[in-house]
Amino acid sequence: MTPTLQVFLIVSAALFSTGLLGALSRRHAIFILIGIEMMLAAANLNFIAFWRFSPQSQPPTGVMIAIFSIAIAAAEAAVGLALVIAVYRHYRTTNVDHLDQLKG
Amino acid sequence: MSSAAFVLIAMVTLAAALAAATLQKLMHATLSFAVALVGVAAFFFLLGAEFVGLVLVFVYIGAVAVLIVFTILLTRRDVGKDRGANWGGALLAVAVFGGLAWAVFKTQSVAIGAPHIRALTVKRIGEALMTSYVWPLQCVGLLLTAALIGALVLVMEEKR
Amino acid sequence: MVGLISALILIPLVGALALFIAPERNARPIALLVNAVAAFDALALWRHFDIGAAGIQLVERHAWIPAIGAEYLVGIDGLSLLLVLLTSLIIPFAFLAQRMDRGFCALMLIMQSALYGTFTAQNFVLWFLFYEMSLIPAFLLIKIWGGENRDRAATKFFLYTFLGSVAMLLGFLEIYLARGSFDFATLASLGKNGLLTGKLAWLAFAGIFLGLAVKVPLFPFHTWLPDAYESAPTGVSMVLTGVLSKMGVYGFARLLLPLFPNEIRIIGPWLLALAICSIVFAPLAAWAQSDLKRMVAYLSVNHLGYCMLGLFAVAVSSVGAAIDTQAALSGVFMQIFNHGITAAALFYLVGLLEQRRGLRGIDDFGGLMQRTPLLCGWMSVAMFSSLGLPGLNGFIGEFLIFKGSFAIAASFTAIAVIGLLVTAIVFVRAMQALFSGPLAESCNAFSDLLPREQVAIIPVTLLMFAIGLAPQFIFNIFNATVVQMARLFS
Amino acid sequence: MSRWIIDHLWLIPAVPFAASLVILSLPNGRHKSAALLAVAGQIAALVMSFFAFLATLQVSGFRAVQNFTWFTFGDHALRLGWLLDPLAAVMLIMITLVGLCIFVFSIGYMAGDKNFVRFFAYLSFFSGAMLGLVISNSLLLLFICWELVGLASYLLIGFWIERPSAAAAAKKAFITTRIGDLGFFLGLLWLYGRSGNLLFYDGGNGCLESAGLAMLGASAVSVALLIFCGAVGKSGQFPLHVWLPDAMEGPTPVSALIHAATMVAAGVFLVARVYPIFSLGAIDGVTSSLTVVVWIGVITALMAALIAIAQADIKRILAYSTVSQLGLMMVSLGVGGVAAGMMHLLAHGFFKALLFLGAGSVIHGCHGEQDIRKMGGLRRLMPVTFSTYAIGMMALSGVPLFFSGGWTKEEILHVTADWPASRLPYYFLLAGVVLTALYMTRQIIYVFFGDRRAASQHAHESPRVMTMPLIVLASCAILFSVVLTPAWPWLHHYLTDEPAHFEFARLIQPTLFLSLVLVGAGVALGIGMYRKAGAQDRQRPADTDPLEFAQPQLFRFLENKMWIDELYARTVIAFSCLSARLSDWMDRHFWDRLVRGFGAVGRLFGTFATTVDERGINAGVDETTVGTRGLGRLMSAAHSGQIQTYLGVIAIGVLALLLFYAWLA
Repeated sequence: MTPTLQVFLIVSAALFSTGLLGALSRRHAIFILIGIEMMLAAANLNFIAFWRFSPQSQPPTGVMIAIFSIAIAAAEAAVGLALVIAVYRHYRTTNVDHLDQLKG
Repeated sequence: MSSAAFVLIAMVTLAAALAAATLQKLMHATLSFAVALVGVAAFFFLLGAEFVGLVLVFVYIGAVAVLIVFTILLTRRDVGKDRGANWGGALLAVAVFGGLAWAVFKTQSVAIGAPHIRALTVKRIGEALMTSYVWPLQCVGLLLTAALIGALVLVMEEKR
Repeated sequence: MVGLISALILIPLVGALALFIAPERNARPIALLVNAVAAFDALALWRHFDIGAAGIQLVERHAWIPAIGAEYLVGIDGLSLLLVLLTSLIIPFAFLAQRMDRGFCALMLIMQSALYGTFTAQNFVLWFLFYEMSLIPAFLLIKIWGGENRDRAATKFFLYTFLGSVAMLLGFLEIYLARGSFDFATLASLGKNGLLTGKLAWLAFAGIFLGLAVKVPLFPFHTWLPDAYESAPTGVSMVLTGVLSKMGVYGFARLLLPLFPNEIRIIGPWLLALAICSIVFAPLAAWAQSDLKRMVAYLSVNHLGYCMLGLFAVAVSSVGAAIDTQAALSGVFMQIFNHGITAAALFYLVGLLEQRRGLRGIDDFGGLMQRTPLLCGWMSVAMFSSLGLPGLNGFIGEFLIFKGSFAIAASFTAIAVIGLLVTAIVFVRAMQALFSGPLAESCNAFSDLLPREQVAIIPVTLLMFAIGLAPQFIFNIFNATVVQMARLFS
Repeated sequence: MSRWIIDHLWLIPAVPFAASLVILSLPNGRHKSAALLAVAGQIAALVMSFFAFLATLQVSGFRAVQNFTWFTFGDHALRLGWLLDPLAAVMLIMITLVGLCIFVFSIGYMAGDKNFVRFFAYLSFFSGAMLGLVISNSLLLLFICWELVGLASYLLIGFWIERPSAAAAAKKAFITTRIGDLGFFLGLLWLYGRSGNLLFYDGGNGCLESAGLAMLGASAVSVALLIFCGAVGKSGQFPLHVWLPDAMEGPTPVSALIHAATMVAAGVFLVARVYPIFSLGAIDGVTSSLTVVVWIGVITALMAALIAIAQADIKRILAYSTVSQLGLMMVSLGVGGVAAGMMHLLAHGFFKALLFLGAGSVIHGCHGEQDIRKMGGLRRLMPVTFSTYAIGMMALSGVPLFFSGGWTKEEILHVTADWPASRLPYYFLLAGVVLTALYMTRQIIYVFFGDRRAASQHAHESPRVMTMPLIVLASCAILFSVVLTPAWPWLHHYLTDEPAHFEFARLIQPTLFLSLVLVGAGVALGIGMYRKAGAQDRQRPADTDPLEFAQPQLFRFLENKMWIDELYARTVIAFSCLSARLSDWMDRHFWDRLVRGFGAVGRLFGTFATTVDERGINAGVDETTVGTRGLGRLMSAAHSGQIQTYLGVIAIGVLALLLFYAWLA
């Protein structure tokens, strides 16, 4: 028996929820970033799974989108980490509980 | 595509992900995160998207994870133990998972096996990138450049 | 000359971009230059416009989003041309009114482009796009550069007009779903036999009516106006009252009346009653104001009430003689133009007083005539024009509106005359308080009109005289349109 | 020349207008050029008017019309026009002649005023507007000029801007007359709607010609009454007379111009001009609209004459006499004596200008004092002023035979006596004649006879530039009677298109003796009462009016203008102010609730959002969403600045979407 699309989706959902858990519950900015990256990976997994289980198209759309998504995630990670460093320099902390300058 | 491989990979991936989300030490969490990504890459291989899997490994483990480590080292003074998972976040995460899982199970059309497909060669991907996806490719290139410059500007020391 | 209209819409936008290339201190000169080009374009439009022909002219049509019936369709008829000319006149006038930095100029130019677009678009989607596009710069201008209470006023302004717009959009979606078209001309030709039926028609009517009534504004949707006009910087107040408020009247004439003639006929008396409330209560409220800007703002509500009176009277009459319908329509169009220049001039002059004194309460001044005779003289002209003194522009529009609506709805019009009286009281009271009596100590050091201020105000005032004495050149613009629209209603 | 002027009628008002514009652009110091320009403009208008007048003499029933299109709206043309007929011609002559005298007088009176130039600009403007009014051949054009006259009076009454009382009086005049004007405006609209033509005469289609009148039909009464509202406002008839006495705040030449030649005459002229509308469908010369005119006139004439008795300001007495005389003219028009009314208007124009300028001369001589109780004994000091003033007084009182006012008053009494509806107006007018003689006698005794009092100690005769106009006007007041007598009623017939014949026998009529007796009685009563006025007399102190001494309450009542101003202030004005404040209050508090309603909906959403936040997200995040005040606070409080809060809310949103999906499925 080979795995169906369903189980892939379940795994992806689990990965996504774990990422969300990380992003929601940690204080450290880097953790939040990791959580977000994890959610993105889960999304990519979905793309690939859907591509694999659906009738083939030319060009392979799902794969393409996953590639672009990874590229964008990389860019996001770079900028996000740079922001963390900049914030750290300024406030001497990366604890997001203390970063509430935008509080209305 | 074998079930055994799938179960194995899934267990490793999810365990690593959970560790990444809950471990108190930042460094440990980062390493777990890398492991989880390897798991995801393995899924990609399993699904026949080897190229994407490789890209994921290169980009994430080769670049992002390293970047995270560097960042941890750069902000070392602040880096120590973080609190673990808290109840509100866990509750929400579980709720979201429950919702998603319910939706997945509910949807009949996804309970299908994998069809037989033509192997996805790098050549095909390359052709697609250079023909129908040439504009998005250029845009991503521009985006990456901008992100590069932006990150540089952000971390540059302010002039005194 | 195809392309003139698109050029007109683009020129201010390009100007707004150009502002950011040039040095900051050159912002206003560049904006004025852009306006000169736009005015030249508008004049060219006037030249190429065939005043004898009814209907939309100089049409430019391009496919845009066929899926939802949206297309880029611009063109002008007499009414559109009139408003385009008004915009080209008021905006440079507003630019002369006060100091402004680069962002201010850019927002004004964007608003100008949106106004041109609103007055020339002939497809609802395009029209709505421009209609909303004018809202955002106005909101920002009040919010950032406004006076006291600007946050509250800007929010109120935005909330009110935006909710109105949403209602209007829903109404139009309903029409689109039923009829499958967003084209004004197509919809207007369907309107005669009932665009929609039953409750649906009333819903759509209510939505569009609400959106336009807030914009005009019509009593009782006018409470945002005094706050917004009071808090806005002088130049913005001028544009708000001179041009933006005309978008509502334009909408009524262009959309609501042709699209829902049957519905309007049924609730006509109530609409007329609302117009009368605008005409009577607004100047009464103006009487009780001590802030000059607020006073002028309330009188704007009154003057737009006359427009509404004329339009509703036209729409209500099923048996009105052609002469009455045409008189009322001509009067409304005339009033649109006249109120535009007169109210803008009044805001300008109040702005001058405020610049000199720092305050603008009616009791903060006194005996100005002895110190600044020129300022008082030109201000009196604007005030007399606003209260409808014959020989100045205001009278012509009001006379024709009253002529047309009196024959159709005599009792309503007779009540509306009270508005004329109260307006006169308000202005005469203001003149007494500002100009006469002993010279107030705080006004001792006032300077009279400076040359650059004269350059701004004198041409506009002379235009008031010109229209008041020989108005034919304005009538020529829209006479053919009036005849055509009058036929639509009878 | 006559031919030419008929084709260029518009030049008559245009010349003073042009003069006014040029003067207005002069720098402030150019007194001489300003005066010269104004007077030259007026002379030019006079000359042209004279030739126009000559032209009307050529044919009996002369009428020249020049219509033109003002503008075209839709495909209809709005036409205006100029009209020259006997009615217009005599008014032209009167306005330009009296106006010229007043202009010349002003040169002396206003010398030294720092706004001399502006004054002459306004005067020319006033004159131009009035000239335009009388020769317009369209009710709309007439209305336009009518409003311009109102504007000019506003500017001139408030000319001494630094005086708050002048500004208040100007405001009062403008607004009070505008109330009447709005009635006029409605009447105009109604007329336009009915007859479709605002031209008086238009080759048979005008609104005063048979075709237009026929279309008017039954609405003629309403139209006429609405138009009459305008006349009530401008001519100071009850109940809108309150502005006229206050208008005395303006410089004296302005009072003269308003009261004699221009503004107040406009109302009477208007009624005379549109008389066919008033008399449409008359039975025996009586229509309901004309009856209203008569009674308004009677009330005004008597009331004003009574008030005049108790006034102390030299100009106010004259002002009330004007109101009273205008009432008399209205009665005359109402009972059908259009010619008589117009003749009295013309005669009144001359002698009232004379009286006002005389009063101006007195005030000038007394260094600005206007209280007659402080004058006295000026007869010797100002001989020219005195003699001309006496002529004016006798003309106003209606002393028969030599004075124009006497003959025209005679004529009015005559037509009123024949009014078929009622004899009452006739008796009221006879009482009015006695009262007029009485108050004029009182005034002249106070001012010119008796001992010198405070203000007249250093009085002096006015310069020639001021006395010359007085002499000219005095001669006019006398010479004018030549064309008025019943023996040779040339003017009457000229106005009514009948050939005039000289017949000496008609000079002697019974009413002549009656009015002789009444005027004599009035003057005698005046002399009897006021002989010792201003001096100590038995128990009466010197500064108390004899009437005040005898009837203090009655005097107080009259002195305070029958409390009409106070009545208005307590009722109409108070009501208006109240409704203004009410409107404002409604706007701020009631209508604004609408927007608050929208706000409340927003607040509801805000509260909902916070509740969800607090329950759904952990306590550490909760702490940051603090209590809220108002919608803005609520909304901003939702922005905790905590990115995790935002993320959590997004997650909740996802859940909500899922729930929605579940509900759908």
